[in-house]
Amino acid sequence: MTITVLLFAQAREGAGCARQTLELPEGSRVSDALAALEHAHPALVALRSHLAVAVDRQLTRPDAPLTQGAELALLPPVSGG
Amino acid sequence: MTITVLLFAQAREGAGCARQTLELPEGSRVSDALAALEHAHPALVALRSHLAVAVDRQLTRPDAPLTQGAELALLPPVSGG
Amino acid sequence: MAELTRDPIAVDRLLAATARPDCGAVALFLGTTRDHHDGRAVSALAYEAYEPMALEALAALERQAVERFGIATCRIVHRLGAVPLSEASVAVFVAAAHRGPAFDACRWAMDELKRSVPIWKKESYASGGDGWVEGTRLE
Amino acid sequence: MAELTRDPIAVDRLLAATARPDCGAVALFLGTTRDHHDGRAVSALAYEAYEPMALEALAALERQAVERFGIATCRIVHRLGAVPLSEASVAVFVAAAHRGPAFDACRWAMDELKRSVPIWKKESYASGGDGWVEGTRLE
Repeated sequence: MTITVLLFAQAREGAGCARQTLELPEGSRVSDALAALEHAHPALVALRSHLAVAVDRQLTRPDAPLTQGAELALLPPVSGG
Repeated sequence: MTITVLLFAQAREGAGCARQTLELPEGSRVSDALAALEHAHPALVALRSHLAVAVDRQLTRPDAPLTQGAELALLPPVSGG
Repeated sequence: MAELTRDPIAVDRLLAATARPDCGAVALFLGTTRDHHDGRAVSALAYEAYEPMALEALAALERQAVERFGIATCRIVHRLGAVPLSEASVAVFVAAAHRGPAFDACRWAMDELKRSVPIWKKESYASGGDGWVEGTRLE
Repeated sequence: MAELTRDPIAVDRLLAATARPDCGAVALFLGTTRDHHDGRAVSALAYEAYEPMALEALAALERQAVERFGIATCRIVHRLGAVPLSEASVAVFVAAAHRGPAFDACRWAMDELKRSVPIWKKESYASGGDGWVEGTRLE
């Protein structure tokens, strides 16, 4: 399946990109996507414990399943206001 | 001595005037001025227990002495805001 | 600088004057004239003040707010005369480094204003007649 | 209606839109960009957001503020992109019948915004360099 990954703030800068597509085997979970992203962008490893993850704009746990066309967002600690 | 009296809100409406001068004997106190005003404007009697009084813009007690040229203000309960 | 005005309160100008580059928080409270009070429809409101004493009292509140809450600035403006419905009769502007003290100071100043400043509000009722709003005795 | 904007926040227009004839209180909070943070001189600030999710989160805060505090309206606007010093990066407008709930709701919405909305702030320092402001993990 193909998913879209959105990266923000430190995650965007660490990976050097704001948006990318990712090909994953059927049955992949959020944690599989994160592992693939860390493999492609080692700078993300240091951020991992700080990131929240959203799938289709909903905060999600690492063991949540992914589906074709999902939008996965890597969300560093927020600092709006 | 001559003092100036300022009347506000219900006191102004009850007395039918916003400002008047009052002649008082030397040695008069705030309470004497209030008695003279109530005599001239009986509608003020009903307000008496609700009024605060200021002399020269400072809140004052009834037994405070008055001096020539003082500005005495009758202040009903306040409702700004 | 405390202010009494017979014109609409110039919120935008006062907000701009309140903001400071060393402050991260601005709290503003506007008291606006309501179309009802104690179950009666209100058609108009008017305020009167013992102006010099009210100005001194507002300026004292501004100073006390700064001292009590460690804020940068507090500015209070009260309108006098007729105030059309929905328009602001009073505005309290506070600038501070952080939002907690800004909110606390703004609220405190409004609470104090209602009981310590010689200003009076008169309501005119849609059904006819008018009346002074029940207030608080100055102490 | 929650809003994200790259233009200066139109406080006057939004205040006018917030005021209602059945409400006696408007509370407004503005978060303004500061020229220092943790002892360092800041020369510029910029915000980015996961825009659709941030808009949904702000709209949820507006709804929750109305339900929790019984206020009439809550409206939140956050600025994105570069924000010059002293300008507002965020504004929370609340209208209510009375001032207590207006202050409470405004403060609550700002507290929640800082920890539940995917927006990020980057500071540029007068001494050179820049950095993301330490934030709160979304939960």
